[in-house]
Amino acid sequence: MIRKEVANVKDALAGVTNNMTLMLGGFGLSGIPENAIAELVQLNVTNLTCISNNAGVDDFGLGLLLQKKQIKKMVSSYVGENEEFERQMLSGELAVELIPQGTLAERCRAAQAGFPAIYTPAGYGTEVAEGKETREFNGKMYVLEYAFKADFAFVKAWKGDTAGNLIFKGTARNFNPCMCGAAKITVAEVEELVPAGTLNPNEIHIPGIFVQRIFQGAKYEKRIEQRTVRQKS
Amino acid sequence: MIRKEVANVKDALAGVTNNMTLMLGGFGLSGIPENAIAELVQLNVTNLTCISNNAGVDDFGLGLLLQKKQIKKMVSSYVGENEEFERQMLSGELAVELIPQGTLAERCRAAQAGFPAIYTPAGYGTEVAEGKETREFNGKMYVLEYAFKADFAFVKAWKGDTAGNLIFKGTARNFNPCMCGAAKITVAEVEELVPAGTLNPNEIHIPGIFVQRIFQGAKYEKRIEQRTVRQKS
Amino acid sequence: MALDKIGIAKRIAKEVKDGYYVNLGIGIPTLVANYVPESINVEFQSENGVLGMGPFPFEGEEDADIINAGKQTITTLPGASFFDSAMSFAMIRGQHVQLTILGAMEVAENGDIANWKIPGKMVKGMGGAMDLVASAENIIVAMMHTNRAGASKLLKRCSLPLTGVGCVKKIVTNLAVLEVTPDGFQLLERAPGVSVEEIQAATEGNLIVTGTIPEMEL
Amino acid sequence: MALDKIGIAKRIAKEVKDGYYVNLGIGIPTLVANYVPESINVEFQSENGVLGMGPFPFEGEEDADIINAGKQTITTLPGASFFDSAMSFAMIRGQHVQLTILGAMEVAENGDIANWKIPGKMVKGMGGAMDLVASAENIIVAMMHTNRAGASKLLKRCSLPLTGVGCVKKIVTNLAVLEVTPDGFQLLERAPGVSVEEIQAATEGNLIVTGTIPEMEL
Repeated sequence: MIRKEVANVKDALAGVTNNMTLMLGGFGLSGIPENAIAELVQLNVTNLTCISNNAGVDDFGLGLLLQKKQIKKMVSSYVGENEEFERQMLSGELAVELIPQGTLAERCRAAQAGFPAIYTPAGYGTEVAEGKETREFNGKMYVLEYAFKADFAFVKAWKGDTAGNLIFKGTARNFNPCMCGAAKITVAEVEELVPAGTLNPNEIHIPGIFVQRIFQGAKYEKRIEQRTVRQKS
Repeated sequence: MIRKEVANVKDALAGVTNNMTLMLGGFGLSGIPENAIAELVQLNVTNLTCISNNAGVDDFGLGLLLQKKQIKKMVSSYVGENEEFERQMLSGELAVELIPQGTLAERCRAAQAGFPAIYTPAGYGTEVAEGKETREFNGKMYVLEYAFKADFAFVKAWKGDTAGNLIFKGTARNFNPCMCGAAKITVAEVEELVPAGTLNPNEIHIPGIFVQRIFQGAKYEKRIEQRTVRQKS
Repeated sequence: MALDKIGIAKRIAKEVKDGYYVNLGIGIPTLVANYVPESINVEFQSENGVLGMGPFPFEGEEDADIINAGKQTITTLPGASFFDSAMSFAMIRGQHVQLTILGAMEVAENGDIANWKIPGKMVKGMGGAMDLVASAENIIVAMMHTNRAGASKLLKRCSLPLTGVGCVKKIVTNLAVLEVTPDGFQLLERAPGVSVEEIQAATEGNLIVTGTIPEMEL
Repeated sequence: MALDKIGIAKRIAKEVKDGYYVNLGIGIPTLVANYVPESINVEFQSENGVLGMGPFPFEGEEDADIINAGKQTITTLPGASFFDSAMSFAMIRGQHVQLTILGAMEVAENGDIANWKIPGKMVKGMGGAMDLVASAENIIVAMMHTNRAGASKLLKRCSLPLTGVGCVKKIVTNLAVLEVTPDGFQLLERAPGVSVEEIQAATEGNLIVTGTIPEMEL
């Protein structure tokens, strides 16, 4: 068995430097690699290109890096209600490549699975397709989109084992599996790290071969963006 | 909840006719849709095009349809030790399109996921790529391969629920998940059919949206091709 | 009288057919789930990775790991499943989701839609909307007929950056139900008490009125 | 003395490094697993959908649902996982598997390999071999130096339909260890007691002999 566990978040992020391209899992604040993000703030690396569906909120998630101006460019599908993100984008301080959410997922998967590029219908006829190659198949138009190239991928899982196998929970799964193995080094943080052999091989979402380093994360805040509830009648 | 269960294999195969293109899951004899294959023999439909990694063995799996000359064309990656398959192919009775295993899997996934075609390096420079479009990306050559178009996909899972959700077991998973939703109608047979709500939503391999009909299979033989064992010392 | 948001949601709920998998956008579309009759079996997909969405959780039972694409805490119903973003968009791109309901800033008479950006002013991002409109076979737009300044949102051509081209099939607004046809917006139904003239006045694109236009039934 | 199949497997086992994920083809390559030292951590991938393969099961514990790509019943080790065919080839195509060991009918001095078809006579199919050789960064061929008729399998050009072009890096036969270089087959090691002349006589392709060629250590 090939062991992937590292002692802590510091060891997990060894080698991260300025100017790198990073992938970060999560949708909104759900399933984001909280420990890795906190460490990126600590390391104070700058000029980063971040591939992540969102950029957190003003004071959490990738928003923390935006506030410190550590990010040069975001590749995302959604800005939403993140005011600092929108402000930096409109002022031109931050380069932003907005792409369709499914394209984002599949450009990650292409990198993971060794595909150089994919044809997707998303964005055809819009400014997203400007300057890109397009092509007709069976009477429908598609846009050629390339696999991402990234230095590190930071993902967050629910459970993981020392062989790097991962299991995600609920919709905190989102982009995390697609990013595993899609960068030169994939770092997984988990809520519970167990010995190899503990997880059922049939229930593993991402095999350890896609993960280079794994560690037990600490103090998960797991903030909720929109707390919607109903009353018991 | 959208209900997918049908009473039996007859109802599950309603609409299958001569000249259709069928996808069938399984690797060797592991994870093959035994009940659907038996019913195809019963129905005596002919002139079939079958997309399946293998064609069973002489007297089991798709070999049963080969013996009855129900198959016009096989799209597979491996003939192996199936003598009747090899005989019909070499004599020209059977049209055969042999393609790389990973290409087979991904042409299924392309159909499932709405991609018209993919670029894969497999087969470049070989007769598999003859007449096909090729293209260089980052100094490496790729072959353009198209998504399959099939009428029915027959897959076999371990457990399933009435909403069509599927869980596979061990290496009997193989091509089955990739074929779900890759044909106009996907028929899943399962060893154990349970009420919706029984399976953990986090452990489902294929969501029911990719399955149109599901039924509890009967009398699984699950034949072993190469029984290899070691002695207890 | 023009409909409110709930009225629009109620009218759209009637478009949902038995056996449909449905993706609901943020805003008015999310409300549609509340008005689908119980006699109809549907499942709601949210592109962040869940099929079989249920109602909001009871207070105290919220789970940060179980949300919808609007980042709202949700529950799941029997038969639900969770999956990753690649598989979620496989469902959408592969046309396994039968109906997409989403909001819009503008719709053009040729079916173009714009809903993600106002250059220099506002950028929300397209999220999953570009994938949804590029792939869905059946797209219904839920929106107000006019914007806050009173200008029509049903146009000859969209002025804002597009989300998708020629894709919208039907529009339900506070004033009317309209179908996108090769000749323009075919008026199908009026909101209760709203006249054809009022609808015409609020529609910049070509409005086609054929025969008597019935009132919506809600 | 020329090696037997076990000898070839033993020599190849020395090419397996700590931390490698390895895909083993059918035949001699499968035997390699038995000779990797316990001090080295490796995991074996089988393209039908398992990582972390273990030894054959004890008699009576075979499971038809747990096999390798050779259709043999197997077991799994702690840390193993099962996955579908698309993910399996994602591992291979995405170069996450560090080493591929497979058999061949012919290898050419430029690294071409043929191992799936003899036109008009025999067609086994390529299985996963074309994906493996098109993607793996490190490919070792395990085979006999000559075929049953005594003809060389290390050729100037392959005569059979190719499996992949210019992809083989190293060859271990019953006679020798060779590296594929721009100029041809560089002889690295001789089987114990086998002379350079014997190897030369059994090699049709360009054989490069530089200095003294050591005997293999097994």
